[in-house]
Amino acid sequence: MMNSYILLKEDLPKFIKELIDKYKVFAPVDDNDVTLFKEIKNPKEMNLKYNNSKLPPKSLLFCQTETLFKFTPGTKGKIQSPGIDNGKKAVFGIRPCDAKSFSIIDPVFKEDFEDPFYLSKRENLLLVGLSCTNPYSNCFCTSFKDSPASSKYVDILLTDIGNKYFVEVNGDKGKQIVKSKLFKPAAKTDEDKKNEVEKKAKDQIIRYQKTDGIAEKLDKIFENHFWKEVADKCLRCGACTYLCPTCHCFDIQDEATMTDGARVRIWDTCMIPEYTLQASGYNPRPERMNRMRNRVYHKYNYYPKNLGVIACVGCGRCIDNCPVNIDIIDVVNRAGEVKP
Amino acid sequence: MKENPYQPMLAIIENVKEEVGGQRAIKTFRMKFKDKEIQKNFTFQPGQCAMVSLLGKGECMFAISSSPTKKDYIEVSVMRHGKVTKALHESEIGDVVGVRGPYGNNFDVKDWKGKNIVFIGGGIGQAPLRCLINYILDNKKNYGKLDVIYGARTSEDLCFKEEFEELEKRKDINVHLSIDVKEDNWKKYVGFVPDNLLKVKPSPKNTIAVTCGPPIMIKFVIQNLEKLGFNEDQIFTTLEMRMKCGIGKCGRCNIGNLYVCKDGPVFSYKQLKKLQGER
Amino acid sequence: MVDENLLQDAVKKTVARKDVKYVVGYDKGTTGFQAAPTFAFEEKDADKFIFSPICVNNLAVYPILEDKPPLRRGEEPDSRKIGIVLKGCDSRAIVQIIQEKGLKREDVVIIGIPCTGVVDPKKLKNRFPGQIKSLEIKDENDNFIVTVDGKTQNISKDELMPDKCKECEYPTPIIYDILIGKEIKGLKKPNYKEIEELEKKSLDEKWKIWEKEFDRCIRCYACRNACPMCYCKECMVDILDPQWVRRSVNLSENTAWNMLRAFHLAGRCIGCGECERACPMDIPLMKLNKKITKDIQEMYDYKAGIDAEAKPLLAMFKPDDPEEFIL
Amino acid sequence: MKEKFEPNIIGFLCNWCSYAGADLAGTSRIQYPPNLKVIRVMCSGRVNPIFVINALQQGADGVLIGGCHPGDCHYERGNYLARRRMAVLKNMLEYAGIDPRRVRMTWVSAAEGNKFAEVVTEVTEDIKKLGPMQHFRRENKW
Repeated sequence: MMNSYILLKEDLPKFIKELIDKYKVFAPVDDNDVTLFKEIKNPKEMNLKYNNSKLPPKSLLFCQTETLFKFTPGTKGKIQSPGIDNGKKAVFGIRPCDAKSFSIIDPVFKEDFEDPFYLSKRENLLLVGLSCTNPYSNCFCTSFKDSPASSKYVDILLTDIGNKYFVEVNGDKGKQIVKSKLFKPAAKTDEDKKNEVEKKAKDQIIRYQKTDGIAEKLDKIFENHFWKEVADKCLRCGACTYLCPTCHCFDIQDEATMTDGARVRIWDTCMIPEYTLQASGYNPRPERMNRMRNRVYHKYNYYPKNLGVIACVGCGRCIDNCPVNIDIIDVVNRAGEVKP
Repeated sequence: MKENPYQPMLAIIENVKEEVGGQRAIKTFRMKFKDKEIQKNFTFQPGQCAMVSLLGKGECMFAISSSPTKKDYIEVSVMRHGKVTKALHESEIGDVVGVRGPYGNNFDVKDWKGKNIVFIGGGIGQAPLRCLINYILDNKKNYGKLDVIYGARTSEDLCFKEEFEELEKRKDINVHLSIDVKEDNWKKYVGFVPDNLLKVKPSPKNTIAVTCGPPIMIKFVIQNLEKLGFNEDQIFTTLEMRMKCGIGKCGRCNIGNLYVCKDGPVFSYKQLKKLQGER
Repeated sequence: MVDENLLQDAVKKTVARKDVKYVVGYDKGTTGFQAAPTFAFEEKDADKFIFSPICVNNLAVYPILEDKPPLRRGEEPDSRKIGIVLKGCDSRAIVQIIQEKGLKREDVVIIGIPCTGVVDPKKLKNRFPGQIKSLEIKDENDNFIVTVDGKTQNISKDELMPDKCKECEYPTPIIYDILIGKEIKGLKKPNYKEIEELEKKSLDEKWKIWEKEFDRCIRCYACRNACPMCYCKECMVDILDPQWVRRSVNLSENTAWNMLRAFHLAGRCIGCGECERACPMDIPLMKLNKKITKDIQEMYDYKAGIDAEAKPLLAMFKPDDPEEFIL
Repeated sequence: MKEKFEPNIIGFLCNWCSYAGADLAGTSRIQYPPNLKVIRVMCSGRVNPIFVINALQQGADGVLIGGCHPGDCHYERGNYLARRRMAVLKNMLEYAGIDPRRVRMTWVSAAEGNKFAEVVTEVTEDIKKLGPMQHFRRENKW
């Protein structure tokens, strides 16, 4: 109970203003009824009536297009390293599942070769979470023993309990924020109200993905015809990978004019053939079945083997946006029951 | 600024040797880092790869084909295929390219001390083997009998022709070259590399077999090696996947849960058997 | 209403034919908001086939999308036909592909469905945002009967239908082998009101609108991959040497991509709306395509996907084509 | 004095007629503004809209496509097809908010040196009035 506070709803704009003075604040903004995390200059631009943003806040850390270094093209060979953006940033309104996705893709950018672009942004990003009070049609974060109101992966978490927010602090970054006088210590009744809101939200999630022992089950059915059946209807459109908070694949391309140029890192999708097509024309993953199977295995088999965690947070974006209704909950549940 | 793993170091092309002309042209590029300091402490093991960048065109991962014992340069042998390799083939001596690495694991030369070694190469697959052969020849006393089985489609397509002539003169290594299709002034073996392997019949006792080449050749070579009695710990190969970052982050070069650029490119056949995933 | 037993019998009959590989149709999907394409390789698979207002996908994309692995030496390509369940608007895609020699008429067996309007999944989801156990939608002349977790309610069609259904000229498929139910006359006319309003705006206003839309594009190319007419072996944006459109995501490349995609559908887009439905960023792509459809109707009196023998729009000309813009 | 804006116009001239017309304008010393940068194509039908949009991206303020008069095309139909393409492209550009006067098309035969000069002058004046093309030009500042 020691690190929980209360923030009155009408104090929220003041709190956001305080953040804006110290940080570059990103918050959910309505852009032709598509919610995206955008920089805001004043609290009025925010729109808090959203289930979750279309594009995950991962785009604040692992930008869709990022300059790796600049150069003068051709064979004279002049390279300038880029400035690393260590500006202080804060994201308001991040959902617990998206915050968890950061902790899942952190090791990819930290192991062996440290990726300065991602890591500098990660250290300088303050996560102000907002609990989900009414989960969306395809949310299933409870399948991973998480809760729509868990403060495990954010610096501070706000939960809407009527006319005020119940604030939980997690880690010392959060402690700095809560020093401001807008926050008053929370009472016991506030905490019960929060648990009640949390329970209500949890009960609304009825979709469930059976993931216990999924890695071992998948080991046995790699060659199974099941994957052909699942992938037959896939349009290889790639929307699922572009919207997934735990997808970290990227492409590296050179862009140049006659006088200057840069090597740029861009999001990539494993669902298109060009992803693994070799210059000789050989493609180890020629068919949609190979690619679909690789996407599911990467998240539910290879990631657990390499980094010990399932690379899915149950945000449901891939289910919402798949034009042919390939439902990852259904695919994984059915994969679990396939007889090898 | 934290060290940027994607940024290459500048290197000058010192020498361009044309190995094979024609449609499937292959050239060997000798490169020296502009900065002496970097060149001095650029140490690598045989079998490791380096990312070579043509600024404005892109970058590709190549096996370093010169031996680590040659300290003051590195060489890569490149077949002309796509945008970057075409630009590389058009570059001349004195041009500046970017090099970063070394990446990937390496042939386990320490573990193979005291063993006989059979090198089975096909086409451009000979590049990583050349690095390994030269390294082992420079430490010949630690190793036993050496056999080189190398083939290509035509005699014109054979790489490192001059070096093979030297090797044929040496006593401590036997070389078995082959070409796929009969040619009049070709006295040596005619046929595919896996069949040449059966003809040479190396004994599996205390021997390591290393094979690199097109996937179809590796498949049949491994089958024939097993016929000759080699077990799965004695067979090593390198695998080829499309690579972009070279440091295990961009996610595309995975076979099963292993990344070829980080956990490979050298794999033992034992590993390959356990690995699911498309090669 | 479409009789599903008739549909399932037709699918069974088609799959049983020796010269048919499989039949692709709709099954009820996992979320209830939208049907999922499904494949029947044998007769027993036909039981999952449904047709209800949630069957919004255009299945004409599958015959060409099918993976064709390289054949072993001496293996004959499997030239059996593919059965498809097609609504009126979807069938125009097959007609247009046949007109462009992308497919031959005898490659496909078409099970035609006279359609009385489908539901736009995005509108349905906004209407019922929470998690639901079950959802049933029936079609009853001009409104939908929606049963969500037991509670049924009537919703007028105009609220849930995608825009293309509000101006549907061809409810009955133009070509078909088997028709499920009776033909329905296409009485509605296309309305370009929205397009005309936009055309009247000033250049700067127009650019302000499109700049915002194109800026949101994340270049996932779902619009291209979901479109039945986009079946080029190598798309112009995948060409690396020379690289026309860079892969980085900014306003310049996004504008180039969206404009060139719309251009390459000139005289080919049949208005099935799959691009707009697949777009994760909800960019109004049909507003772009419909502008071109309107232009080519006015300038060349040409409509895509109606006549399989006609010559494609940009592959032919008339001496008296409009040329007032030429100096 | 405001530094005068000199537009940058790319001209795709068909090798048989417009390019020859431009050549004639040059040999008969006809004065016309130098803003046109010519790319010779074998036929106006060869001009792919991707060239036009790519040119506008890379810094062109205007694009001029020159072809043979209808009926004179060395390949019979190239100019007719180009006419349809450019009509559809221009309408789409206008719909997106880009002034259609930035993409122009003209029939110039090999004998019409004067017409070529007039067309280039007119196009250059128009685009000077329109100002630089900033809508979707590549920034190239990584």
